[in-house]
Amino acid sequence: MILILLVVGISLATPNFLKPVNLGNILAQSAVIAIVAIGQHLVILTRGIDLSVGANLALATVIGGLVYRLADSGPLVMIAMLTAGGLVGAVNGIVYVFGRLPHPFIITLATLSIARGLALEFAIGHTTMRGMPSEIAFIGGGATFGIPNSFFVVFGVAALVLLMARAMVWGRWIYAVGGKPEAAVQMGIPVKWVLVSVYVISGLCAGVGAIVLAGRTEAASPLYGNLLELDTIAAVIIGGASFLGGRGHIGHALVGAVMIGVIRNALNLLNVDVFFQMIAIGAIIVLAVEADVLRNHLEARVRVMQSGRAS
Amino acid sequence: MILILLVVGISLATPNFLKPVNLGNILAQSAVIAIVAIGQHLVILTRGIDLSVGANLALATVIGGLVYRLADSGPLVMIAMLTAGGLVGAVNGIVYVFGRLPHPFIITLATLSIARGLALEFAIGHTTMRGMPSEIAFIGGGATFGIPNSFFVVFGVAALVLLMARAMVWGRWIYAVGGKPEAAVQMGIPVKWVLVSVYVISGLCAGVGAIVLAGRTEAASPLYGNLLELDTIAAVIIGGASFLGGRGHIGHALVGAVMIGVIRNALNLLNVDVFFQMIAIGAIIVLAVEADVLRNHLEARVRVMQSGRAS
Amino acid sequence: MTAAASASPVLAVRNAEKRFGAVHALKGVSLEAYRGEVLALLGDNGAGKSTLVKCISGVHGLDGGEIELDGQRTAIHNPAAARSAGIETVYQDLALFDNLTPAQNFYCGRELSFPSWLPRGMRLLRRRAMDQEAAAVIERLKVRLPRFDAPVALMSGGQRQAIAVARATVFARKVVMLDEPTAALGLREARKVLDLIAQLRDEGNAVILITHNMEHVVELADRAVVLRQGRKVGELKPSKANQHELVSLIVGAEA
Amino acid sequence: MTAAASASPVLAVRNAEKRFGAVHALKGVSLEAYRGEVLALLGDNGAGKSTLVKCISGVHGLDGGEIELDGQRTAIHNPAAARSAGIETVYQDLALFDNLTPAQNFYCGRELSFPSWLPRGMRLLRRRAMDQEAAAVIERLKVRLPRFDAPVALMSGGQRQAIAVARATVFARKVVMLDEPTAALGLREARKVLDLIAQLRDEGNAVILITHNMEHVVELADRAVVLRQGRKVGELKPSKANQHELVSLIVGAEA
Amino acid sequence: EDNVKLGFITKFPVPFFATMEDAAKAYAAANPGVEIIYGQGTSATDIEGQIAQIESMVTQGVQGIALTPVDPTVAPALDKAISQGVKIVLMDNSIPDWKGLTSLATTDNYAAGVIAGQYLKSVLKAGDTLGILEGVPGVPALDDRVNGMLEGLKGVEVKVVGRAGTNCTEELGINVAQDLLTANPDLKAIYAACGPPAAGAAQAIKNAGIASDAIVLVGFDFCCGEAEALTAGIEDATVAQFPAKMAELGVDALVKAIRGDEVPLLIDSGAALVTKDTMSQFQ
Ligand SMILES: Nc1ncnc2c1ncn2[C@@H]1O[C@H](COP(=O)(O)OP(=O)(O)OP(=O)(O)O)[C@@H](O)[C@H]1O
Ligand SMILES: Nc1ncnc2c1ncn2[C@@H]1O[C@H](COP(=O)(O)OP(=O)(O)OP(=O)(O)O)[C@@H](O)[C@H]1O
Ligand SMILES: [Mg+2]
Ligand SMILES: [Mg+2]
Repeated sequence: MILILLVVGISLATPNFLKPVNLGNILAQSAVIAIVAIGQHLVILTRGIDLSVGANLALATVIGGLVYRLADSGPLVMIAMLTAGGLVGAVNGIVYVFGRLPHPFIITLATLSIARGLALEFAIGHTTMRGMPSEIAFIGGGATFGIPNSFFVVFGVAALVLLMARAMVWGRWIYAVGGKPEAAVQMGIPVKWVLVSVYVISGLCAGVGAIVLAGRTEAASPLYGNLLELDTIAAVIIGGASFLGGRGHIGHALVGAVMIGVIRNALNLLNVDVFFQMIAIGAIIVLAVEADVLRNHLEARVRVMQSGRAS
Repeated sequence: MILILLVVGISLATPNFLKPVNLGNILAQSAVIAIVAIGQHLVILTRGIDLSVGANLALATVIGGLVYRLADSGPLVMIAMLTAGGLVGAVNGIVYVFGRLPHPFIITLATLSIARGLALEFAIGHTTMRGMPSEIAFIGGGATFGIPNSFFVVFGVAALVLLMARAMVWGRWIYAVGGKPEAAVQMGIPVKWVLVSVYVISGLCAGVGAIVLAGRTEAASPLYGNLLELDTIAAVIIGGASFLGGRGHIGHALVGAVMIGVIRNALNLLNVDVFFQMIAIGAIIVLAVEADVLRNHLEARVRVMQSGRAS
Repeated sequence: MTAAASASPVLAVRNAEKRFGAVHALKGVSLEAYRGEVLALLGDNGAGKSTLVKCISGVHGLDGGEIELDGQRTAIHNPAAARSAGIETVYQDLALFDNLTPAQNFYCGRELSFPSWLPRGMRLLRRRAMDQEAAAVIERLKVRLPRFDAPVALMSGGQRQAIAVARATVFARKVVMLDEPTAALGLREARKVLDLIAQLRDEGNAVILITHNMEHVVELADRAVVLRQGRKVGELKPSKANQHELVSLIVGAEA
Repeated sequence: MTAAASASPVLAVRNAEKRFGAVHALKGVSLEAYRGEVLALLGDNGAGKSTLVKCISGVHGLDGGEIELDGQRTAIHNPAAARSAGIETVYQDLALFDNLTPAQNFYCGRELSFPSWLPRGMRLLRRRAMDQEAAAVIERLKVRLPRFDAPVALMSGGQRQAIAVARATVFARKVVMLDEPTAALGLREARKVLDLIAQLRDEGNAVILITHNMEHVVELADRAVVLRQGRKVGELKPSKANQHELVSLIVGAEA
Repeated sequence: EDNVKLGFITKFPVPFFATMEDAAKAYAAANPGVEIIYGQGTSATDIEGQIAQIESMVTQGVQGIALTPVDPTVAPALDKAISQGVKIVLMDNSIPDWKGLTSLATTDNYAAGVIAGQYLKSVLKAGDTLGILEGVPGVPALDDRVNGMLEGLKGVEVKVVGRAGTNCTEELGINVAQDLLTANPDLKAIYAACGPPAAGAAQAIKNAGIASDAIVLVGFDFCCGEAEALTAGIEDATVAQFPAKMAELGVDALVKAIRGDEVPLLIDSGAALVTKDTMSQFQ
């Protein structure tokens, strides 16, 4: 809704905005945030937070880059990236749950630091390593019918996770754990494993994000994904999920990610000065969320008034 | 407790650690995190989060630096910094509460971006502005009886906030709002104003942090306070507060801040390689928290066993 | 018992309307409460009893109708307004703070403090006085608490309910509403609460009691108002004799 | 009524001990429950009834003593183990998920799903079947719900309790424990729950019922076990005649 | 002559890049017919932001882009731009092994690091101790400054007793410098790979009450408070680049290339050692 308003407003302000190539750019630019936000969304559904996603993504690209140097094989490199991402996620989940930590903030902050350190340590020359198998370049940088391939990746990941969250027992458990953890224990749900699983999936999403970003840049870098944790959490929250858990829809997280992408793109197109961009991004995000709040509020009002007249 | 163990371990590893001058360094290095963590702690007590503290601090130093260029007066510059910090905090609180936002994450993320942008915009030459009134340099960089003055600032702020939180009605309300917001409304507590107040105080703490940091560096910079939000939240959580609100003690937040300071200092003293430092910081933080969890667990066990024997 | 029906009502609700989206929870409900009288508010689950209480205590705003206090039309915008107008409420969900001790829960939002010339939030707490007075009330109610200085989180359901009821008694000045105050209470504690309700009434409060326990109604209530699906379907003076009539009012014609 | 005291107990607790820090909540409690029998577990607030239930249902671990199921000593490490051993529980705090609908709450942790060769978490939900069956149970209990597809967050106290009780009936196989299941219920709903308890008993379950309502005890219970301050102080067959004896057991000698 | 439309992208908000932007603006003002639009990232690691800027400039139809690449991984985005006929001039630092560029206007960071190393070599003797405040670990240009310095220092046996990252911030600079001084009371020299930590180190030395000539402090960038530190005598030398010149040469080369002129592949804008005595020439 708000996204549509935003898009209309921007297209009036800058004619370049609606050019197909620019729309493709936006999708490609938002793809990484969107993919990682899907995992973050699951974590937030269970009242958690995953601060390590950005560093995890960087580490995954570096591991992928190292594997590429051993074997120029797209599938192998992808598996390496996914494994790296999933492993970091597993560490998050296992330490949090079985270490009985009071909140995942600490462990994911720690893996943020550790994964970033490992990425720098492992990267050849401690810096960007150029080169990626052609399959990965195709996925991250290529386009089909003018639509960036990364869009299809976002779509695929979203569909898969949506299917798992909506159609599978596991998805129901996630909502239950987020809704009332003590009750979930009482009902015999394997709460610990559900929690571990969402961190693993968040890590895997970071791995997928690594594939897309590495493909787009045809490189691996220990510096990738800086502040990605804030972007993805913002996307999820803009999309309407609650830190109190158990509420929210993956589609909304995607909308949030695209919204962030659209705002950044528009500010670039409008040639807004850097400092002012920072100010504008902050203001627009708040306004967008605020508009949504007001809209819900008004809708509820109108509904009460209408049903009042009807009865 | 864990802090003491950590200190003992480090002093064995590096003899320089226990030198008075180094202990002074640690206090000075932890001072900013500690002060800002006190405000962050109040926010977290009410189930909130303040991501804007670092950018707010930077903006406050810049405003102070501008005022210094108009008048070389310590008090005036301090007032300017506190006002700037408090204002940003007020914006956070008011927009969050009266804009009925679902969570303070969004608005404080926005003010993080906005305050950083404004700081860059306002700073002369968009960069570090050197020079601070001597009073501020004394507060931030000076020492009395070998103890850094910033330590006394931390102490003063902590004592003041502790007094307010423990002895004042307002403090009780904070715990009530954090404990059960709906019940706080039902009991007639002015929940909205309590929420606004904690963000204002968090902003003021950022302002105090700005004074200390500007005094220590004798400069103002729009780049200060980068990632300070994560450091302060980590300090609060390491100190044992809960994101679920209503639980935690300010003293613990200070311990958390000093712990972060001690770890960083020790790694520098031990001449640990840069990348490995990042890995080590992450690992040590988790271990420290984990050790605390285990200790509590064991204590509870022992207590049950003892009372079992006694009865 | 001591009520004078002729006296003017201390609290009157006229044609209260409340909707939650599609749910029409109150459909033109009116009632009057008098000082020194216990008014039972009856009805099956979902009848709208709690909703009515929350509208009076300022948690919800009314969508229609009005509230009069001592004959004055009064807008109760929020719970603080209701409490300072002399309306105390024991909510069905108890509204206890799990992280606070019983004494802290007692005075929450109403802390004893000084000096009085400061704005309320900035005054200093009188902890000692609050602890002592709270302990005295708890003592009077004969509630057994495991520890008086521990947070209420881990107390049993009945202990929690007793604390919530005790809290309302401390501040009662005009109207006290109790939403199923004995639901989780043991025999002894329930008896204490009933005694307390009688005492509140004798002190001149208007007491509004919601309960599903007919024995309690017959024993204590001077009048009973029955709601069914958001509508007021009857009002009568409960007694052993007409208990059956009351029950069929509550459950509807088919019963 | 149909119980054969001679038959071996389906559930036996022996010398259960439980401490919470300084609080000694269970002091060597033993009890036995038989198929086709309703066992009332009585006691004043804080007597340890809920604690005992939670130890049996796997929420708490026992500090001492043991639990036997069908004569076999069994360690119940967690609620999942208890549920798969055939023990269903209606907790005092209901254990409902506010963000889920009634049907989703019903099957939470026990979802109908396929194919069965997959690990449980990865199976696909049979939503339609769950919705229908949950609706049928709710229907059977004559609970009026405002909407069947809305989250339970906004339902009234009684509606919530009815959902929680209904949930336990769906899965009952051996032992059903109900911790104050009628506390928040209206007359009609309370009656339905009592009928349901009778039905559960007739289906051959051992029912353990915690309640403060003596009428319900006299009406339904075959045996009553009374706890006081964590200790078992008596066990008898309740009837109209010995109701007073029961009450004085509960509240202690002084009453 | 034809009008040309250019993009000018710098890394992140520090004075160095602000100076470059100002120089480009001056160039556009002095050359009617040259329209320039500007972009800047938010931090030293804002790779994705810079890519987005490149893409949106192409969308806006620029004929050429002059940029300071924040990371080698922006290359594919540049390749895409080139495929649309956009010419690329790099400034400040190169992208290793990337062949798409029309020209590169730069200070060789490694060579500039060597200048700093040679200065240190001239004031230190064998056995002296040195602490290094690195910039952002993993950023090649900043790493080059350290490696170049070590190269320049070769020949005297100086002991490196500590290296720590500062993210090019003054706060971490002051903390790390403080810790270096504590761990090594006999520390003889500190080298900082960017301006803000150099200023932080100067402040740490001052706060520690160490005589300003007891320790050699060498910075890089000549910015962010280094001027004051040099004046005060705490900082002994720094390495200055010529951002304005770099920008002007870069934009000029781009305009020429778009108009079809021949431009050299490498344009060196140089670097120089700045000391208290020579600093007035650089301000
Ligand atoms: N905040 C709310 N939003 C939407 N619907 C609500 C809300 N509160 C109550 N309702 C609905 O309004 C109706 C009346 O609820 P209420 O809680 O007043 O019943 P009650 O008479 O107190 O019942 P009980 O005896 O079970 O407590 C119910 O159908 C309930 O689902
Ligand atoms: N998790 C816990 N930690 C500490 N103490 C507890 C805990 N749970 C219960 N208690 C204490 O154990 C005692 C027994 O509590 P329990 O809940 O079993 O009582 P109950 O018989 O169910 O009472 P009610 O009728 O009020 O529900 C109480 O004093 C209570 O405060
Ligand atoms: Mg109710
Ligand atoms: Mg209980």
